[in-house]
Amino acid sequence: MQNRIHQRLQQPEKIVSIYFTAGYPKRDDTLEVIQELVNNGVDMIEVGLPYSDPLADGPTIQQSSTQALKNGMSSQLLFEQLKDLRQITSVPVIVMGYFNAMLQYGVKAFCESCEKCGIDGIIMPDLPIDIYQAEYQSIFEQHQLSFISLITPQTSDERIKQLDEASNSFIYMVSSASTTGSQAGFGQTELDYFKRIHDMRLKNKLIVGFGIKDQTSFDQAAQYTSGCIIGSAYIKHITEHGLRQTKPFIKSLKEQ
Amino acid sequence: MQNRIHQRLQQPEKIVSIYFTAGYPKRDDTLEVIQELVNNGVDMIEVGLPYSDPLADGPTIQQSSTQALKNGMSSQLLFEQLKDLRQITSVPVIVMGYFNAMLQYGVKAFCESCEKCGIDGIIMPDLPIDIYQAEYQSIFEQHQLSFISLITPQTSDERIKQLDEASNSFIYMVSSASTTGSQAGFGQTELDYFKRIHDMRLKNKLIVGFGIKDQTSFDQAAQYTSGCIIGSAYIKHITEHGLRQTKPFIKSLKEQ
Amino acid sequence: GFYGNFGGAFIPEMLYPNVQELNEAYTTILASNDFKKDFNKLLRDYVGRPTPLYFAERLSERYQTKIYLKREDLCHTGAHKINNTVGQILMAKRLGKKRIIAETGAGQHGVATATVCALMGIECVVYMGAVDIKRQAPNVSRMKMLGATVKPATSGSQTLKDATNEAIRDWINNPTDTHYIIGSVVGPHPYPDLVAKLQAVISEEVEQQLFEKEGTKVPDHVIACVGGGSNAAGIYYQFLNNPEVNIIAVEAEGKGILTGESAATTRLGRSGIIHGSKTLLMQNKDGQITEPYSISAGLDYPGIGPMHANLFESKRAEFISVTDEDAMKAGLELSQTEGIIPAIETAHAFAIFKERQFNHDEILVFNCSGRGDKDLQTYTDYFKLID
Amino acid sequence: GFYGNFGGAFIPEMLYPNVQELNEAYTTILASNDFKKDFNKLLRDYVGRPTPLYFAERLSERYQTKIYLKREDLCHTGAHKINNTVGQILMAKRLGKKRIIAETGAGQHGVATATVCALMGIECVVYMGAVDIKRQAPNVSRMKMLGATVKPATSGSQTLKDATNEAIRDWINNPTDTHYIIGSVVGPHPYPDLVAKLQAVISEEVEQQLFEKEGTKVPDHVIACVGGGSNAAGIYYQFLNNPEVNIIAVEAEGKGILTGESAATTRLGRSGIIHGSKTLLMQNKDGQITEPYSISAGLDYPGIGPMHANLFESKRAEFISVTDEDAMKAGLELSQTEGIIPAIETAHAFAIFKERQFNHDEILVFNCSGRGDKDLQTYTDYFKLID
Repeated sequence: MQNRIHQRLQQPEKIVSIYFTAGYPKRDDTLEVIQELVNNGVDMIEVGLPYSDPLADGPTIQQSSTQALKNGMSSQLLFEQLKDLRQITSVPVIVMGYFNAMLQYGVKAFCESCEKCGIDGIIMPDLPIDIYQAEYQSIFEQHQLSFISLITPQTSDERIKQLDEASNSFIYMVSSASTTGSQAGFGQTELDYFKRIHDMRLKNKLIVGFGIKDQTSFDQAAQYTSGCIIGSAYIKHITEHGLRQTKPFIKSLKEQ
Repeated sequence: MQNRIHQRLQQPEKIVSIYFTAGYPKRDDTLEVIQELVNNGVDMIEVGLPYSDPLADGPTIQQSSTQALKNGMSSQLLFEQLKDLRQITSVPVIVMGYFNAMLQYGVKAFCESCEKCGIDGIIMPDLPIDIYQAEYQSIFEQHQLSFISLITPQTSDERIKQLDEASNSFIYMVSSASTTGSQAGFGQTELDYFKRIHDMRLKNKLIVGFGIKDQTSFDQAAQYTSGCIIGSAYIKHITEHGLRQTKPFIKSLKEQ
Repeated sequence: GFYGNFGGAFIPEMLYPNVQELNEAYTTILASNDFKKDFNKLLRDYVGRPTPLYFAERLSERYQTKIYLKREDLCHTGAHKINNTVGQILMAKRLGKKRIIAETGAGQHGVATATVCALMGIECVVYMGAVDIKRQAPNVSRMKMLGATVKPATSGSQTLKDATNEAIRDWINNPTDTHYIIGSVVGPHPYPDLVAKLQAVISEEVEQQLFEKEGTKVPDHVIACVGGGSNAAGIYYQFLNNPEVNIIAVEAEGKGILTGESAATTRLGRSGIIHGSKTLLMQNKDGQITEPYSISAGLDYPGIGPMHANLFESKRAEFISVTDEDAMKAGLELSQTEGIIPAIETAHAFAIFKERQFNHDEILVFNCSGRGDKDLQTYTDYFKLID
Repeated sequence: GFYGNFGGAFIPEMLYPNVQELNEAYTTILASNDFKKDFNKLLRDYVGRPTPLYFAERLSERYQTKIYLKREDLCHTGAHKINNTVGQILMAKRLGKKRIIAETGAGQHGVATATVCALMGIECVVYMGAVDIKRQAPNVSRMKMLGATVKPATSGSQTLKDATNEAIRDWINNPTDTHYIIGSVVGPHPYPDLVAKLQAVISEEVEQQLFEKEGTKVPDHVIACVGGGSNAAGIYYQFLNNPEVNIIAVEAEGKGILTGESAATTRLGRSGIIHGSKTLLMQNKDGQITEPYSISAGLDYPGIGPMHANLFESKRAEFISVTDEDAMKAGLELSQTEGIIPAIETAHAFAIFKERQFNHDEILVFNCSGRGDKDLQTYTDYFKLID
């Protein structure tokens, strides 16, 4: 399999990846946010499919999800909104959500819809790898979709190897054991952790998420990895300033 | 022993006896109420010493007691108020109260004070006869005080004989098993009971209390006994009309 | 019917037949195998006996002594009160009674009575002071859920004492078909003895359980709060004649002995008559009963049972009084140290550590007489637990 | 970790180490003599076990069958919930945890958790929906009396589901020193199994007690209400593999199946994932979890434990749903017939007589899972008990 994620990861430049919640702030903002991100040079995009009970998310993303659901967001609507995605950009796009939404849509149908829109990968934090491997891996692969696992500082080496085995393209490295948006800056503990995983020389690349909010934290994390994902900080920004103010946010991360 | 009660009981006319609460409606009304009663031909008087927890009394007498206590009534004050009692009347006067008040004053001192005022008898519904006989009878007798027991329709013949033995002058026959003021008129059950006790030919005379409120009930009860005690009805009357209106109340009982 | 100089039946003649009927029957009934069988069965299957004897490890460590709690708070309806009402309802049935009356203060005895009446399908009327009806609303709801009629006592201070007066009046007015279930070791003989005997199961169990845990049936101290004194009677009962056992009674001092707002009967009272019994009693010089005060509605009673008056006079028991504040703090301490929220009545017993020290090898048995659910509002307000 | 098609651990990787640690340890710990000794001692001396198996004579007569009540309402803190929290706190200590978190709906599990934390002197944080905090104030007071921190969950419907989300987030953020005590047979494996095994003591006792009373260990029917399903799991456990025993699960229908205000998961739900477990679940077509409704805060949950989903799907259990109205009436009936005021959750189980008849010689064992003190306000308002 060789999709847009793999292609981008082959380039040496560090990746700035942005997470946002589909259907937020307004129902039909999804594609417009993507356009803004692309226009401002973002390297990769995670589109969050909002869920009623987002266990792994902090308050910022949860609130955006609640609002998006109120706005009428759904899996079906998301795929409609993204049907012309590939007419506006070629950056890798990943759908991130909770497994129940996928399950109810039908895993096969969900993957088909993703492929049709030009989605490159799926992050489902609550889909266990053993079940993925036993039941769904072939479907993902059939539709050219990268399965992306998460690891945390508490994940054992043995487990990391299993996750590396199951994953395709990159591993989403949670900077510290915490829900999204709850940490402030990185200390020596996190840096040691980044280095430790880097030194494991896994088959997948590493991208860091959770806790990146400015250029300093970005640079710290990117030192040992292929780049970073920013979620809560971006959502906070557009909540306060509007999605048209995406430019200064991205600029502050990519200034160098 | 031969006191005013015995003397009055020797006369054939039926006795109209009135109960009232000392210190009610006003603290210093005690002697004035007695004067009113005497003026209107009452044959015997029970002066109620108000008590905080009058178990055997209904709401009317209890309320008058509460008010009297608020007015400042006490055993000591009662004896002061009654010190000139015998200058205004020679009708038999009985003190009725609860044993704790007597106990705290001192039984001997209480009896002395009664004698000094010219009191003829004491009704203490909660002083058991065995204790009276064992500890207090000689004191009562020494002070010319009649001890007056109560009986009810539930009192057994054997018990009645014991109470008759302990009592002096008359037995207070409770018309039906009830707290004061809670019954309305007499039926066949009560009349049978009056006759039954009458036919026991006790050494003491009988006077009926509880439930007498008009001439009809008075006549029914007096048929088999030496007379009646009226309490709640009188207190209700002076509460509504004032103690100066004693006359019409007594008249309605003694019309014949 | 006397405990030393205390007890007896100072009742109006109108009550004599009722009390006499009970007096003649109760010892025979209590001794009968038939009664024992029914009583023990209900105590086991319905009340949840035996209640545990629980070794309070953290509290023991804190006070450097061995503290056991007799867990009456785990009884059905939440306090020891039901031991007595189960016994008396069985007695009432044997006496052919068709109607039950009771008085209640905080409402625990009222609930326990309403409960056994529902269990037996017998009419139930509970007298409760109008003031208590307002401040103990949850227990009023419980009684009504159980099908009982709750009648307000509107005389006097409109609290327990007045509810008792009203119940006695009801009994006078209904002398044949009604049994009066008194909730404490108060009232005319035979009630103090009857209630104590029905609560004696508490100390009977303690003996056996302590033997299992400590190899002795004999604690060094048995400790209970005393309002009327039924939970105390229950935990003292088996030890009364054993001088090796020190008996500690804890009274409610309210805001302080000298404040005029107290319910510490042995410190403020003297011999007198209340509710048909000669006992220690808070009263003015004329013998008028004075209004007691305690933050605990169950200790807010101006007398104590005649048995306890005698324990005090004969110096058989050690009497300690604790203030509202110390009791409330002890309640909080027990909650946070052992996970047991006690009734405020019960909390008084646990407040003795401020007054009294014990050796590390002494065995203390507290009667944990009731749970604190009914007192949550008071605790919450007192400690400002909720903003 | 599966019950047929249900169960598993559908959790974010951030939770994997915590859950894995528990999963690797729990069977060993549960099987160890040391744990068993401590657990059984606390169940006996602290919780008050065994709870009675009570033959409800008057209710049996009314419905012409043999009705037994397993009296979990007599447990310390007033419900079966504490069996589980006692077990889990002992487990947490063995895992070296220094901090406990829990979710709670009506507050019973929160109180049971706060209780065992106070008992052990361990820090305790309870997540509770902001709406539930308001409507279950007495239980909030109890938790605070016990020294716990109560944190409001302000997301979603601000009830049990959201409190569970918050607790899981806390666990994610505190992966090493914290143990999460789930209150029901829900959540990722091993929780459903762990909680069911800790509650199994209920049916273990039933077997023995029924044998003493009826000469058989095998009831004809075991009946329980099902929200998440921990009390049901406890009373079914020993009988799951005995086809002679009919298992009846009673769900909360709320205002009626078709009203949109219901919590009858097996009738309204379909397979999905909630709180890390694959089970039956009320959800819209997109898999968004829908808000359940029941008058009982403890049954107001959009899923059921995976064990129960499997009992339903395999037809091993008979599922019945009853409305708010029928449950409330059944609660009143039990109160007035047996003197036992049940929790509204529990009352649902007793409402089956409208739906289901039994032969006069059949033995029914109900799990009387909790007492109704916490629900007095709801009962009072519903039946207008107080003017």
